[in-house]
Amino acid sequence: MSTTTQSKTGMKKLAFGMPTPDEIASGGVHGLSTRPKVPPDLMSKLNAAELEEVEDIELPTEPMTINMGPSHPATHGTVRIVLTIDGETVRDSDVQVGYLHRCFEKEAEHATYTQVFPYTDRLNYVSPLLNNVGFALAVEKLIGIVDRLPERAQYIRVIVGEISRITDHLTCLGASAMEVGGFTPFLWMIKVREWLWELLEELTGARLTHSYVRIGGVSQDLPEHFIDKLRATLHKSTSVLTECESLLVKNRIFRDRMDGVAAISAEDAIGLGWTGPCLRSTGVPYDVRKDHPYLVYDRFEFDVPVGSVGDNYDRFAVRLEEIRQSMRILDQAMTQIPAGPVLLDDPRVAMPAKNAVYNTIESMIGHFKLIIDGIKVPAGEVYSYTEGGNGELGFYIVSDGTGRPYRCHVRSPSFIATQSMSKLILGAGIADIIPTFGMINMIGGECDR
Amino acid sequence: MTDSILMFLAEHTAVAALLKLVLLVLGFVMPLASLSTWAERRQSAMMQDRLGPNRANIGPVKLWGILHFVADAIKMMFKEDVVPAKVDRFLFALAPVMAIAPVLITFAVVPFGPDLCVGQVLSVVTDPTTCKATIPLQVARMDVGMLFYFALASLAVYGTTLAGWASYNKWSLLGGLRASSQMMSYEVCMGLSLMGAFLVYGSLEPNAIVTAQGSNILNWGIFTQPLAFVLFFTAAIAETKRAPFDLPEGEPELIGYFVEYSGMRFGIFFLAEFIETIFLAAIVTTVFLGGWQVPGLDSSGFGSFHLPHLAVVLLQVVVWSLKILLLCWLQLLIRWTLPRFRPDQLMRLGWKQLLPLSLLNIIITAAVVLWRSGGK
Amino acid sequence: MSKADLDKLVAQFPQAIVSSHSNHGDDTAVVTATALKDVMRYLRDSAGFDFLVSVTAVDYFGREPRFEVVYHLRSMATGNRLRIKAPVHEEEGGPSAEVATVCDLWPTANWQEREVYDMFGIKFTDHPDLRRILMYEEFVGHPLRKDYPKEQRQPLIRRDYSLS
Amino acid sequence: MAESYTTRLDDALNWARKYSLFTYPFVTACCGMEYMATAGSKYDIARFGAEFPRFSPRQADLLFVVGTITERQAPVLHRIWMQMAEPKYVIAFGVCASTGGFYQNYNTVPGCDQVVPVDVYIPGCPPRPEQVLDGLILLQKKIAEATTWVQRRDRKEVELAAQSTDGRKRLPVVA
Amino acid sequence: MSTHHAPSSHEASSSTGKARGKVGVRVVGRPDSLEQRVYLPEVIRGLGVTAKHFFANLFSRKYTVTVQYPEEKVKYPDRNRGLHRLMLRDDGQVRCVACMLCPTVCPAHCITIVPEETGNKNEKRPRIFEIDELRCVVCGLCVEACPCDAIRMDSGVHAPAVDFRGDAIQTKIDMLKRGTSSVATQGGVGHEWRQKQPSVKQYDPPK
Repeated sequence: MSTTTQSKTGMKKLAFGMPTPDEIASGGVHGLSTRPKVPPDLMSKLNAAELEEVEDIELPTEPMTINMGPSHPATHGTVRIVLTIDGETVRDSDVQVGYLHRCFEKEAEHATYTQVFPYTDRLNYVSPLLNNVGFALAVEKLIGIVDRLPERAQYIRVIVGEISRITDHLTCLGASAMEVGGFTPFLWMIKVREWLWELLEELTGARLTHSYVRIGGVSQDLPEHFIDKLRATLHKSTSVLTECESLLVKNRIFRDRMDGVAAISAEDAIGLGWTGPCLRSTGVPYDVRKDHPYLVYDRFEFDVPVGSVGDNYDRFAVRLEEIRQSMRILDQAMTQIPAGPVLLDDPRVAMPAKNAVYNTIESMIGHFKLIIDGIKVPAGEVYSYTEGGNGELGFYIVSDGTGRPYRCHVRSPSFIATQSMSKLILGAGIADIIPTFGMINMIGGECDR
Repeated sequence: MTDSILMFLAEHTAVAALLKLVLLVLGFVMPLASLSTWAERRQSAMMQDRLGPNRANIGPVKLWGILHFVADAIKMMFKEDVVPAKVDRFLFALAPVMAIAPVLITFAVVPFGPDLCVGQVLSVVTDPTTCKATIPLQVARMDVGMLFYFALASLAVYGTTLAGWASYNKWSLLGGLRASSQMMSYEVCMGLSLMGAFLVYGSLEPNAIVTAQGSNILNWGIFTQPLAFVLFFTAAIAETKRAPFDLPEGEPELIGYFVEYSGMRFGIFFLAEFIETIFLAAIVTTVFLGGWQVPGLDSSGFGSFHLPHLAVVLLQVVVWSLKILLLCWLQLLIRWTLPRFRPDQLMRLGWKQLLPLSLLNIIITAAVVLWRSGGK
Repeated sequence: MSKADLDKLVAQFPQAIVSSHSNHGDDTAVVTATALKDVMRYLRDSAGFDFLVSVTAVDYFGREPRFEVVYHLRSMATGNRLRIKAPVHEEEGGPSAEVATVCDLWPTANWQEREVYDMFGIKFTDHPDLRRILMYEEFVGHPLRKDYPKEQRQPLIRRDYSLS
Repeated sequence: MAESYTTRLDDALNWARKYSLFTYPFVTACCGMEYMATAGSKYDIARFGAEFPRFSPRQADLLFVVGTITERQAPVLHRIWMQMAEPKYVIAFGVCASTGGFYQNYNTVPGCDQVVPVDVYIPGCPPRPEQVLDGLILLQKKIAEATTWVQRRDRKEVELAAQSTDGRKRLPVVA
Repeated sequence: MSTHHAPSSHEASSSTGKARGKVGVRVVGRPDSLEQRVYLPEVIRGLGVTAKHFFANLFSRKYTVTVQYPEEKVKYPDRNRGLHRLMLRDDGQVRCVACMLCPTVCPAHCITIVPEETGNKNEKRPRIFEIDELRCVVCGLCVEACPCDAIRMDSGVHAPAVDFRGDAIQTKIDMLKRGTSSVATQGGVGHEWRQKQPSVKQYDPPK
């Protein structure tokens, strides 16, 4: 309610010590001068009934502008939400992103195609390998070698991608559990994630930022006994997941926090450009892995989990079920994986073997050319999309024929999902913002790039 | 010698009360509160498959990490005390005191042992009513003991509300508002859920309630008033503002009503919360777990196995402490297992679920009491 | 995806479509900026492309028109995809220096168009809230333009702690 | 005599400060994942008494700058550091916070030490939990050796000046 | 969780040749029973799960996964990318020929090489070879780029935390200390170097 309206309606009955409307308007009362002014357009946002209600009450309440973030404990990335609240109800909000804008697109224009891989790791830093794979597929599509990728490399990409997806969802679920107060399931999930990271470290050499995928395949073959260890780890993880589930999904308090909060219809979700688990929670079975099977995803049997209401609980449950489906894919991939090379044997895109570099002059020259000039990608433009941790991860790459991308745009699912936050939290309480934000799973690196 | 000192104490109740207060607060409550900060860290670690603090050492002494809370205390005392600009300085300083004082005072009504028979401490006492002088192991024995508790507990809400208001911070204000609404709502339910126990044991005086429960475990509140036990325990946890009811704090949401407090002032809020948990455990023990009563132990000993009076009293005090420890452990377990409520759900739970249930409990209890007394 | 959709579009708007191709399997139509809104509305309402996947832009520095705004569309029913590009000039007031917003057709375009504005300085007419989104308000220039130096920082606060 | 008492007091204080580091995790980016891992069950930063994340800077002793600081974020970080109560310590967690890492562009601050004074730098992108714990142990060592905060800062500059002639390459200390 | 297969409307073929598969859809369940509605049973069950962990960890450390780091260390896998090291020739000289590939490929520009003449006009060697560990993003591209097996990151130790920014700079000497000789005329001993060279200096973290 704007202050001018207050004085017009002539509310004289004020409690002792309360500032009068005029004092508020002039900011003359001690301590009130720095109070934020009510946004002038707020009145227009209330409907007639609410307006009447506002004018009827005896004690005037003043909508309060309050800043959530950019350093707020519940914001996964860094985001600032300027809230206008009435009591604890959100009347209006402005979500501001960009606090982690690290200029991926500008950096990519200055890096060779291989050098972009470390940057892609840090896009959605919860599932770096999925970004690796997405970027590699885009460049390969532009070069025209997607169909010639070695089979083993494709399987390895599926395996590491699905492990990454599991870690992504574990982090998302665990963090949301923590934010509603369930600290114990969070740490259990982190424990499982740790097991998977150890495996990935054995394979790629790093725990989180792997830079593992290369154009034309992957950089290293699976280490010995990797498959067996992965099987054992998945087996262990399942039991921990069941325990976490018993603490969360079946717990009434947790369900109360999630059920029916921030529900959205499928039409709205499509209009807002949602993809991934968020879109699936509204009941739309859109999964790039099924819709446009890249790599060898058409050889696996798995289900697409969808929700029915599109609320926070559905988003939670869809992710939980996706972990199980990823494990199913991993199971099949581990049995199907063939032997063979892991990198395309093409001197234009793949680095020659180290032994050849050390001992033959042709390979040495090729090696130098690839490092200094980068992989020459034919001029053209391409949009390639994969299923990232948060939805359709698209790379739009324009090449001018040199070794560096002319333009590299990321269609980041969290950026697009985050813009609907304002809509989702309108009318909800402050306490609802946190799980909603958690289930949108805004990852700063991917959102702000 | 001992007898004369005890006699002196029995005669000068004010001195005795002071002594008991010092013993209880400095000898039991404060150490236990500090220890429970350590216990919380270690216990949560155990529940979460980790080890918890274990590295603080003085020389080779490590004490399983107990020294960490010593470090915390020393650090907090010597940390810069920030008083932000524009805060209401008086209320800002008053709030921590208002938070901790009521909880400490309410310990006065908690009986931590039976009456001590002066002059017969080493002999077997079969009937404590025959003692010529007694020292009650309770700081203040008043007929309205439980009402006193409720009156003071409702004062504690001022601490949090003032802290929220005085800090000149919107987040802390929200926290303070949540705290006041939550604590006021749950007080109603707490009071009503204890009503049944008052009807059953016919007194408002804590020691009388304990005595009425006796050493027969089936006569304890938890069995005569099981519904009230659950209701009171829930409401009282809500009153202590600990998870799953830690909305005023609500770490990832609001950060808390004490967001602007630093150093020892924050430490006092921190400590007050733990003292409240201990106090909650003490009240639950008194009303529902037989207080200092030990199953099967009469004032003369276990049935025909006689024990000197001092041994009986000591045993009862120790068992009382153990009961409190158990309840503290249970509270920590709950705190680290359950997710947090939402404010509206909390209010719904308090007013629409717990309150009707506690009324139902009163009606049933009253009917049963009436029926058993033959309508007289 | 489906060449037929592209052919139909070209037949529907013969004047608006500057060129079209299907390299790498991505059907692309270049649409004049003035006709963009009509084409998009037709695509959404009549051709079934009800999902706006992404909005972005490319700076072809030194070429006229300098910018291209790129839209990726998808049909939820058939899964077909389509890329629409609209060339935009740099100079204000020149031919097609601005492009109409598609926010009212797809709410998802809101932030993405803000990002394009922030990064390239391309204005979207009738956009409800055209502010910077990733950069701060005090920032001068548009960083993803090819003529913005990669390392030109514009600090917001003094930095005097480097000693420690 | 009086001096020895103050030394004893300082020792006790430093001991307490060392084992009671309430952290304020200023988590912005990827390193947050490793921060979680460090706080997680396997590495368990709680063993060092540093497990309480206090999300109010007033109550925190240790500011963990976890992740890239952008130009837009820098004032926020500076403000949070200003809000912290003395004694306060800062750890730059990972290369982005230390030097900007490979983000050398128009929006990243090349190291948070341009905005706040940093006590310990942890390399790695992101650092392994072991490296984080190394950093924490190093900080504890520094706290234990320090007499007071101000003296520690001075001593650091003196040391810096002395060591700059020892032949090893030093980064320029003046911005 | 109930499962049903929705009639798939997604059967058009995509241009990449791979047919869009039938979508097996699984609707996630929303378990809801009286037991859950009355809070208490599930709350008690939850407490049981955590209490189980508490007692198991208290008495036997059954689930505890904590590694007490400075005292206990986990051995890093062979492929782990840790501190850089410079490999040696048979005569103890650095293998690096200052070809500048690693500074070129490094996305963080953390490698500084100043070459000098060796007397042999066919090759040079680095006079200064420095890596700023506080800039290095541990991507491993330098190792991949090195054409003569001179730089490796498989030292099995991680970069130490420092309190001066300058301390993080690894000089040529530092990296040579961790290096081992590469027995091949050009190549190296491969990834089994650890077994063959047991006496690698281990990084000693501050106590």
